[in-house]
Amino acid sequence: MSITNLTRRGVLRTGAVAGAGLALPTYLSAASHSGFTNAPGDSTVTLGFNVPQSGPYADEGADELRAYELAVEHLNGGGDGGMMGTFSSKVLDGTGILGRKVEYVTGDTQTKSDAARASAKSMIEKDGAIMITGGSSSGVAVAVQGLCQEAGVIFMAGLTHSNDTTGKDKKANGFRHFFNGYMSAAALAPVLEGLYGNDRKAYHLTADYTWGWTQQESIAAATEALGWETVNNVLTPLAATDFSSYIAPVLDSGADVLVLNHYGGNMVNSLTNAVQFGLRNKQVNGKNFEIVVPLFSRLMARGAGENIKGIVGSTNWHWSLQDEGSKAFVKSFGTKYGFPPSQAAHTCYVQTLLYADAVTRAGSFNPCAVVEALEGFEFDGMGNGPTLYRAEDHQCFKDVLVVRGKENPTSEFDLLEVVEVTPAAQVTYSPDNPMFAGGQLGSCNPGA
Amino acid sequence: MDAILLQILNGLDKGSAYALIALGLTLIFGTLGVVNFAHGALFMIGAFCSVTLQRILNLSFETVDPTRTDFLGNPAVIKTPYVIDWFGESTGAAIIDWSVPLAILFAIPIMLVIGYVMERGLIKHFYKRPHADQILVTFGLAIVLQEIIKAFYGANPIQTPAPEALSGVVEVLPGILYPAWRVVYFCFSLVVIGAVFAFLQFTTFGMVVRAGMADRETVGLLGIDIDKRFTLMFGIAAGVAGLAGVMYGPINAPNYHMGMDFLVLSFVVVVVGGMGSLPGAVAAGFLLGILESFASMTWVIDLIPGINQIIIYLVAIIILLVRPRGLLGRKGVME
Amino acid sequence: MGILEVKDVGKRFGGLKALSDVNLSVAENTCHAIIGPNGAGKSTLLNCLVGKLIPDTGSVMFDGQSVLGRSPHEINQMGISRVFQTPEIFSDLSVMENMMIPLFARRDGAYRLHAYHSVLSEAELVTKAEQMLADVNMLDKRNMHTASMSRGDKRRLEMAMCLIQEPKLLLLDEPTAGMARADTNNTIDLLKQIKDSRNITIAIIEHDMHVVFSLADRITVLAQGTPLVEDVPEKIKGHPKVKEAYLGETAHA
Amino acid sequence: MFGLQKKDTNLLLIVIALTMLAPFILNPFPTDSGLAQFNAGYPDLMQRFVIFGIFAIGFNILFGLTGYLSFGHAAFLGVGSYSAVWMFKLLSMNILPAIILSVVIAGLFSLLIGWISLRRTGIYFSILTLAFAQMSFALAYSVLTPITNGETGLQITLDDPRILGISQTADGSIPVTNLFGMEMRATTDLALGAWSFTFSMGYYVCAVLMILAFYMSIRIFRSPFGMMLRAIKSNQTRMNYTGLNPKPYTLAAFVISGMYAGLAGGLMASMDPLAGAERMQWTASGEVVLMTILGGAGTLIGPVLGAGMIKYFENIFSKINDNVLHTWFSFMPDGLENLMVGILHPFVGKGWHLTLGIIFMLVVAFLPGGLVEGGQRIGRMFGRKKPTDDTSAKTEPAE
Repeated sequence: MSITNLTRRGVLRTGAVAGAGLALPTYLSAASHSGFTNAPGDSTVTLGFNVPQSGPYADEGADELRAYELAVEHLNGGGDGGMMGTFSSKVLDGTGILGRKVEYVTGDTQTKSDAARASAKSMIEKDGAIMITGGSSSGVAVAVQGLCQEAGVIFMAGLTHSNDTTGKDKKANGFRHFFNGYMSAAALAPVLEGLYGNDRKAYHLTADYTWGWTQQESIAAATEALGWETVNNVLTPLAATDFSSYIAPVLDSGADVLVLNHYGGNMVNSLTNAVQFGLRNKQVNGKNFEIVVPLFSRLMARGAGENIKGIVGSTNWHWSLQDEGSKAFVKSFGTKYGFPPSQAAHTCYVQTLLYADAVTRAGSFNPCAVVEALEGFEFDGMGNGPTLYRAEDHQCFKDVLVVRGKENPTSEFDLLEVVEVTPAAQVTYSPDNPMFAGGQLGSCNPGA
Repeated sequence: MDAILLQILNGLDKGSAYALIALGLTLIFGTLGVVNFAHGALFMIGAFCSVTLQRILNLSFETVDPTRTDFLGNPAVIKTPYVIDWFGESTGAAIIDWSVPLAILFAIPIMLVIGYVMERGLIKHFYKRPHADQILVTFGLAIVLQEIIKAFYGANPIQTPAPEALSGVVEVLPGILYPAWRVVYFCFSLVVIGAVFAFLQFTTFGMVVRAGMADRETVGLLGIDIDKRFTLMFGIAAGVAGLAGVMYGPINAPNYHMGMDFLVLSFVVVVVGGMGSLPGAVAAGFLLGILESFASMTWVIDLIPGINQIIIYLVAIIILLVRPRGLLGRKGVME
Repeated sequence: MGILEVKDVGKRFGGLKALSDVNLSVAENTCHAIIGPNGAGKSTLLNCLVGKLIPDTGSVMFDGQSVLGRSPHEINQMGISRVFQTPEIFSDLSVMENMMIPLFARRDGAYRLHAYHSVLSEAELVTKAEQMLADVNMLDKRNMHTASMSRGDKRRLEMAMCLIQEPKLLLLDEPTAGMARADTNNTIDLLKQIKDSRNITIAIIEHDMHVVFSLADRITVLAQGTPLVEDVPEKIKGHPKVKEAYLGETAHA
Repeated sequence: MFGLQKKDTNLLLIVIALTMLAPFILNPFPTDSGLAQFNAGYPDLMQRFVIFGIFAIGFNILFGLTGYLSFGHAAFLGVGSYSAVWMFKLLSMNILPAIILSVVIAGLFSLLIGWISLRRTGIYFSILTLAFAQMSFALAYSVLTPITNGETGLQITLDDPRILGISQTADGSIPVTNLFGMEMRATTDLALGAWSFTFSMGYYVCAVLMILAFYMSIRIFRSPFGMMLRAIKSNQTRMNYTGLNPKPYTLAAFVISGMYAGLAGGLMASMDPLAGAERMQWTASGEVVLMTILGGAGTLIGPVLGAGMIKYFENIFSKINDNVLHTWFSFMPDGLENLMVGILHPFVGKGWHLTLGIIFMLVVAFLPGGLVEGGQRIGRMFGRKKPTDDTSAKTEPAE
């Protein structure tokens, strides 16, 4: 099996004249020929999996890569087919995509915009990837999405939670299955009201960059609508490792809820610090002090250890869900790798299948045809219930899980319990919501 | 007022880690004249000593419990740590609970050996080489070390909790509650710093080393084999960094790149303190820790937005412009 | 009126009085030696002349202008060149480059951005440098890296670097310190030749009486930071105060 | 020729030949062969090679010549990128004004930082530059988001004004960066038997600028100014007592190298119109230091080699996954195949950092003069001196 370089730009093959010293310059500039960038040959098609393999999100990246490998296996007819069996659209038949065997190349985003773009570019320019997917942070997602728009390939975002990805930085060639800050807030608010009442004073600690801000903005808006008061919002440096100096003032701020708008290592550390300072055992205003982590991830929950117990947050998907799609996915992933998949793995797996399905339904790899097939696409059986890929902003609308750190885990994976499945309707917003305003989708770019 | 006291406390315990790392770093500068970019990695390895011990203590044998199932629906495998099996439920659990403090004993020999091997095997060959070469080789070493740790332990942080008895809060001053482990960390760092100073001040060995730091050539002329002593100093510096790491685990969960996170900061601390000055490093460590804590107070951030992001660097610039050789630096070192 | 006029110069380091009431006048085109036992303040005085130290009191006039408060490079640009006790040369550069740098400094001043043309395209300066190298018998070493040269060669090179600037005043700080007798004699010859062939004022600090008496036109004896005597060499030789100062030194040594 | 000595002319000609023929040289393996994984001749990586080459050449003017080790040069690269992207947003997609602005802004910024930092020497200078760069990074990431777009990075959008150009093309896309109409993205493919080569407009623009930058650096190395810089590194005392003021020289070197960094940043944004804050982080500054030392500090060609080496590892080695390994060894019996994959696995793909770290250590241990020394040794082995570098320009690395 060779997965390397089989599919250079379509023009190469056609323009190639095998003969020593005979050269044929085929085109100069983005002129029209086969219609779109990296049109695949007749036998194979190459996808580009761009995930963090080094840096703090390397474990997420590794899990994403596992999911991609599984998806490719399923698409090519290997394994037990996973969610292909439960997916509401039935056009995928295990013969690759449009009869072409799926091959893939991988790259390292390093969780840096520059490196991620370099890696994506190399997949597009060198390996002839027709679609790029992956990533574990919003900065990278937005950067790579912009690149794919310019280069004329499809971008299927991995884990990215910022409102901006399908808000002000949305692009016609980019699609997000993962949920976002607004949805987290909309799903969390009613649950928080039920658990903690509507007379609460919230203190926010927010990672000082775009994702943190949109997250904080969403949560503050949703909780204030409940009647909560936002006592303070303190921005913490991204590079901070010790949050104690930010936690200490919480103690006598009069707040009775701490909202940690942090993700990854930041979240693990700030939560650990908050628990150290005894916030969990405090009584303020006659109520138990509570901590909320709006975006949860099981991999990170493991890093936070005991501290996660009883903490409420939201997540895109969790392996303990009992619908057929989730069960099928957990089974094939667990059988292959020996542990359940993370939400990052889930979203990446689903995105790959959705792309393959869209191409098959469109009958073409042309990005514009794919965009058309995905826009407004409604599907089910992928673990999140009935889902809509909205045409206006290329965001998926589906149920959101509100979860809580489990008090008595039965295994090292059993860290979160699902408190509520918030239905899609409750987290849906209009495309012109001010939190998502400011950008344009533009038109799809099929590239050269 | 309480808020300010809290931030001072907080600065002190932050400063403890800075001071401990910087102490070893400046010791290596002072004695060996080596710019050691791998020093952060030593701190990280220290932290992973306690992770490793925790893993060892949790080594388990497996029994299948047919009454329960795992996530795939197969019969669940129940793990029981050997320690619990051997020492009984309560003693075994207590040993696991106290794994971080126990890791100190575990880490000291490991760190000394790592320090010794590093110095004899690699650093030794770079004494006479330009600082640029030292930077390149130690940076390469730092990458290698952290990649090895990553290969074994993954990239996500791993919790190493403090013993149950020390994980709550204590009332350090009337009305001021503070995490017990952070108080332990601060006291621990004072002990380690004190021990290093006492060692250098009151032992013959330490006197020779101090003389060597002041004037290596002259001491060499006295027929004293200063190199051998400096090798041991490298081991001690590694040990101090390692201990700082071991005890840091319960404050923040160790991950493979925590060394790099501290590297730049500890260089700033060393330079602000004055190259090769041990008291300078300690003073600068605590000073920057406290200033960092103050800068993260809400009203300070409101006054100067972003100040918490840059305070350490800003202070470093101001100090270096006012005092050319840092707080307590000597002339002629690393200029 | 000498080319260098030192008036009432005093300098303290903390409680230690390094110089007090130093008065010195160096006449143009003479060789003036400053001698004295260790710790007499010779080096401090020298450093006050070149701008490395600023005296607490008094004045230092060179060629009618005060040097006080000026930095070493400005003082050099006024026409004072200094030879150090241990040769200070550019040891990473070749001999020829060592010679070119003072030439550029003399021609272009303290700073000029010549970033585009090649050093070697300055034919006139190259010729000058080669001539000077020939004068000090180093032409054959022109492309050598200086790091590997003998101490004597380094000394000669440093001297040549100072001379090529055509200074009005050449300051020599123990130019023969640590040299073997033969080298010392070579240096004396070189200095004599310089003195005779050029219009140059030399001020020399020296321990070695042989060197001093071979070269100096006038001698100032410094002891405990103050000039004891100033006179022509013949008179200094037998001067009781000088003997006392030096004997005192030997007694303490 | 070109006002250079013969040796330098030869070096320049070699560099010109290598950069111009890079699309061929970097794609030595047939497209369908397993070794094609090692081909580096695609536009993005080639552009990166020369852009980081420019960055390193400039850094070497400061560090290689004066020995002042700046740990903050990435800040100038970042500032250059931001300036260029702002030009694309406000003025037009022509790269010329963008690049000019990035060089100017980076020059001014480096003048300010250099003027302050150069009050100190040695490690104190290094830490000052590091502190400034880290401050720039932290602020760009957070407080300065209105200017820098923070974490996401500054991008061009459909509703930018672009007063001398168009906000969006007829089909509703963002216009492409160009040089008087020649699009940076444009490529020509050439198929030659089993091989294929890609010629990119953007690459050749970068390559021409790198050759100019390299030529300038040769002139500077050989000029009185370059000699003064080496003199500063060699002996500041003598410098002072020869009537020379080292400060303006070092400041000039600092600003020149800052402008080189700005040029690199501007080019980076021209090839790919995005400017991210992490370009200014200390790790990015550290990277150029490593490139320069790895290649050979103080040598003319060394920094370019170092830059190429590091970028090659970052982009090629990181993409070799287990799947690729299995393909390579598929001819072996299964057990052996798995063994080979198992052995190589830790060093490629996500382990590329490990390989790079080991290479740093090996190079510095066995080739004290960096890659250039390696080249010289190979040259000597074949009985003649390799003309890649001029020994008179090679000086001992900084103390």
